[in-house]
Amino acid sequence: MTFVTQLMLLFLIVCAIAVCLTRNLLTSVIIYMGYSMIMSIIWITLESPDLAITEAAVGAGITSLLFFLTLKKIHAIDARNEVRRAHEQAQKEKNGGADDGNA
Amino acid sequence: MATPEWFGKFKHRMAEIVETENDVLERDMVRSQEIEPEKGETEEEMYRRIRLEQEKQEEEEIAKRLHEWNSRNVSKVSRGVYCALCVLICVTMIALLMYTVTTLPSFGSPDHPINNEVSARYIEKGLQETGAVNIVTGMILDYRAFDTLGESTVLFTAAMVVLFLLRLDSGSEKYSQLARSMKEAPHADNFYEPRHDAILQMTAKILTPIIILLGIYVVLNGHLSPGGGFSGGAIMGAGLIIYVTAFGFADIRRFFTYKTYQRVVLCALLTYAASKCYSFYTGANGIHSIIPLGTPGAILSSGLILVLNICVGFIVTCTMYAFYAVFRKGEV
Amino acid sequence: MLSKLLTNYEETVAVILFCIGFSTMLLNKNLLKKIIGMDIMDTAVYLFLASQGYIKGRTVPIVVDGIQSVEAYINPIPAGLVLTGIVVSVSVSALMLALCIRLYYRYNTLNLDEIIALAGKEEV
Amino acid sequence: MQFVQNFPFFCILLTLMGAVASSVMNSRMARRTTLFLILADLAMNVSVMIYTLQTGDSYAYKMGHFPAPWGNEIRVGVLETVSLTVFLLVILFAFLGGMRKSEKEIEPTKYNIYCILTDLVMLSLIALVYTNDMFTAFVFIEINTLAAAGLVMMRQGGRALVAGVRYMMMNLLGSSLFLIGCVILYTITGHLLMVNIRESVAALAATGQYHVPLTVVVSLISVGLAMKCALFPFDKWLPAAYSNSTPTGSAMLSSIVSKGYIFLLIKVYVRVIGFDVIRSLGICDVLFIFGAIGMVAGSVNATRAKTTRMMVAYSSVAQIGYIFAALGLGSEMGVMCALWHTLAHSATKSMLFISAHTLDHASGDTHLRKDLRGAFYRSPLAAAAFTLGAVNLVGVPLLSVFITKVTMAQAAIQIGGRHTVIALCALAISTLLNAKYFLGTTMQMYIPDHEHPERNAKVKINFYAALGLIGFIALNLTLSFFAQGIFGALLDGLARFA
Repeated sequence: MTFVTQLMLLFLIVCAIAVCLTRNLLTSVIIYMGYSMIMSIIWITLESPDLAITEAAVGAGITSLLFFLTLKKIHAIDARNEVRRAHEQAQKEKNGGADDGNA
Repeated sequence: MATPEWFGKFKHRMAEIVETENDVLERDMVRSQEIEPEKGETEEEMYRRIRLEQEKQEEEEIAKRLHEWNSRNVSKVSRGVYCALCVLICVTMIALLMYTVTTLPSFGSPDHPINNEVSARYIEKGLQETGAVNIVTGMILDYRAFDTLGESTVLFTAAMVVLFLLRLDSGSEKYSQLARSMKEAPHADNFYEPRHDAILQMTAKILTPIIILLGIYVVLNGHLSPGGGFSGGAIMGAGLIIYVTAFGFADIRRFFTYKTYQRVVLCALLTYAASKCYSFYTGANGIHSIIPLGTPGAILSSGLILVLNICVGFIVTCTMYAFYAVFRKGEV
Repeated sequence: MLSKLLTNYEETVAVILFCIGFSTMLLNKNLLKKIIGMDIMDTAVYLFLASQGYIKGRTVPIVVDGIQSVEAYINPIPAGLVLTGIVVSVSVSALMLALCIRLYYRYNTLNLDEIIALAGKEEV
Repeated sequence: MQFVQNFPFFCILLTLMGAVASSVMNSRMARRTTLFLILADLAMNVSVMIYTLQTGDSYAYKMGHFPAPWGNEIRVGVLETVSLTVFLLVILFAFLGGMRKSEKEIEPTKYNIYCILTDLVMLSLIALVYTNDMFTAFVFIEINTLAAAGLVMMRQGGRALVAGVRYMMMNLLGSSLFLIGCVILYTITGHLLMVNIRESVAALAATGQYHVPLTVVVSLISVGLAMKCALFPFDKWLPAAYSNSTPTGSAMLSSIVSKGYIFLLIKVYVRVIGFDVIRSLGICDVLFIFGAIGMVAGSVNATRAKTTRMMVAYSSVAQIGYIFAALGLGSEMGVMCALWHTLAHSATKSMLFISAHTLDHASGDTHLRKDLRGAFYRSPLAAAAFTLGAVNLVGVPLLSVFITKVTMAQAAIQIGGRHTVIALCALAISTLLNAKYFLGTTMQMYIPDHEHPERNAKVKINFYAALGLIGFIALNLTLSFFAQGIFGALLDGLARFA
């Protein structure tokens, strides 16, 4: 049991560092969600199921949801950039010869 | 440039899928602007063109502003000094806190200073004095109820500030600009509604009752098993959120509006405060409380704790749902 | 000293997490990252607190079979305090995220330095 | 137990219920509720004050059925009630003084939220002043922080939002530090109740065990609360937050929100840790140095401020510096000085903010300092209030802040050595700078604007603002003229505070 706990704690640190270092906001929010989930397992190993339920419902549930909504509002998730790149590529293919000549 | 070909194709395909999905929404959006298609252009292409133009404009503007900001005298030196200072503070703090940790008693040993007469009484007499089998619930809702009252107030305060920041009122002109930008932003959620997703709706139909039932169970059993008003409330809030995601706000308006939110929170918090008022007053003045504690272990036991749990449950459910709704579309 | 740190491993991890959160909050320019850093900092404090209440070989403080001796259960106080604390931190994050959205609508960015610079140029 | 002893608890619960009930009211009803709550709290508090002054002793009030180490309790004494009476009067006048202007500046459908937040700030202030438990203090600090953040952002403009986010960042950092300080303190003493912590700390200090953890705890709590009060190195958020809020908001933020934290810090030092232990840990000197630097730095910044409100806000930084420097002297005299300045500054600074807003409004919604030329002729009452506040802060004899300065100098001389030199130098420089910017602005108000004679016409200010300003002038004069009596009462209270 101790070994599992220690592994979880190590994982917690890794998650925390990863959250801080990732550039992509979506990735870091998802990692943070995982962090909360691990936290709720740690609460169980610490014999506090009350905290585990609360952390799972609030930390991994509601807080992450609010983060996702925020990301959506600030256009961090939308596929806009992908679409645009694909579109430009298609344009290039359409009148490909001229573009290549210029370049 | 070493991307394999299949990957490029895959990406292209994905982009197309996303695009066709967006196009449907685009059409409704752009239609209101009454723009005629250029010569030799299909409708589809026109929407794409307009959207790309808009995006380009937007991005150019941002880039311009960024450039302006960068060209201002953002001194890199001060930033460096700031970073160095922060790192220094962090290192000092980690050293001091680590040292503090080494002076504490070992983890898991019973001779911590906190295992004193206070926790002993909670464990030994908690059941008789509060009637709650779950000692933690008994402690936070009876022994240290003032803290918990403060905690609910924190939630209420946060809800008020969030509503203040994000709720849009059609009546006020001053901030109609914000309302427009929120409602008509390219990816605002109003465009997605109502969206009949069969899989999601089916799942929600099955899941929502179960989740809400679980939440109710956790709330009502707060004094008997792990959980309580807060966790149960959060679970019920999650249930409501799943429902609204599947069926849309128009559907949930049938039974949950801003007025409902206001009234439920008002009643729950007032009941909470009033019952605490009673127990604080009787406690401090040495009056015997007339509320029976019931048989320990029964669902109708532990006096006011059950009522308080239900109140907290209602407050949290409504607040969590209100957070979601107000974040998503600016009104409850 | 090191052995003591290893014995108190929960507390040690809590301290490390606290400092990670603290430095994220101070050093990262992105507002969302700052909020996540703040949340990490709060959970670290709660981990520290809850690990104090844990006693090896004892169980959850829920009275079973009428046993009410101190030797049977762990300390319930830290769990109660943490429960209160979690509610506080979720309220704070909700508020900060709402503020983020408002700032993004106005300035189209979440970089705090940039936002401050842009706001400085606005009319009073 | 006498019935009057219940009043502090009634205050807290009544304010909470009023705030909650306001959430379904329209703006008019919400405003009336807030006024009613302030008056009711004031009335109850005055009666408790009279009771405690008569008995001269403090008493603990159980919150619930269980006695102290198991349940929560609040503690009421002379010091708490006297300070709270002054704070509540300040809230009353600030609310009245800024009422009409706030109505214009706040979105009408959200006016009731403004009233709710005012109630909540008041609630948390009352709880922070009375509480006798560290964790309760943390919870109410959070309520205070969140409600005050709402007040900072009330005007919803870009600057207000940015001020809000800066405010939140600094304050959340502060709360987290305070929380971990509390947690470690709880870990090494095993108690959350202040009186019990005191006993354990005394025992620990006697054995010399836990010297470093205690130092860490005290410094974490001090730094956390200093961040929230904007002591010198952490003062960057303050001017924007104070100057971009509504009139009532600025007045409340400067004189209620930060003062609640200072009161709590004094409580932690005197009641929880004990001043002998604090002195032996060497935290005092750090506070003293930063306070002294803050006194000078705040004044220097205020001299360079372009707008009136910025100037007043920066002067707040300097005044917070006074309070911390006085605390850092580490003697009873120093604590007395800090307490007195908390009250005097609270009354003065909110008056300055309300009158500055009124003057700005009368001068055609300007913000700049130079536009205040001839403001006296536009709004004599507001100009009089501003002048009184300005001369008070400069330290003209017979007024309340003068007493602070004298007490501080006395306390510093008592200690001797380097403290005396630093304290006297900081006092002298700060007073000179104060005189420069405050008197400069004030004098300008009395010079009529000859270039634009039409600007010298009197502008009518509304009834409530006038009421608020008159109330503030009366409060400040009372604090000045009856200083001896109030000071004596506070000194008695401090003896029983621990």
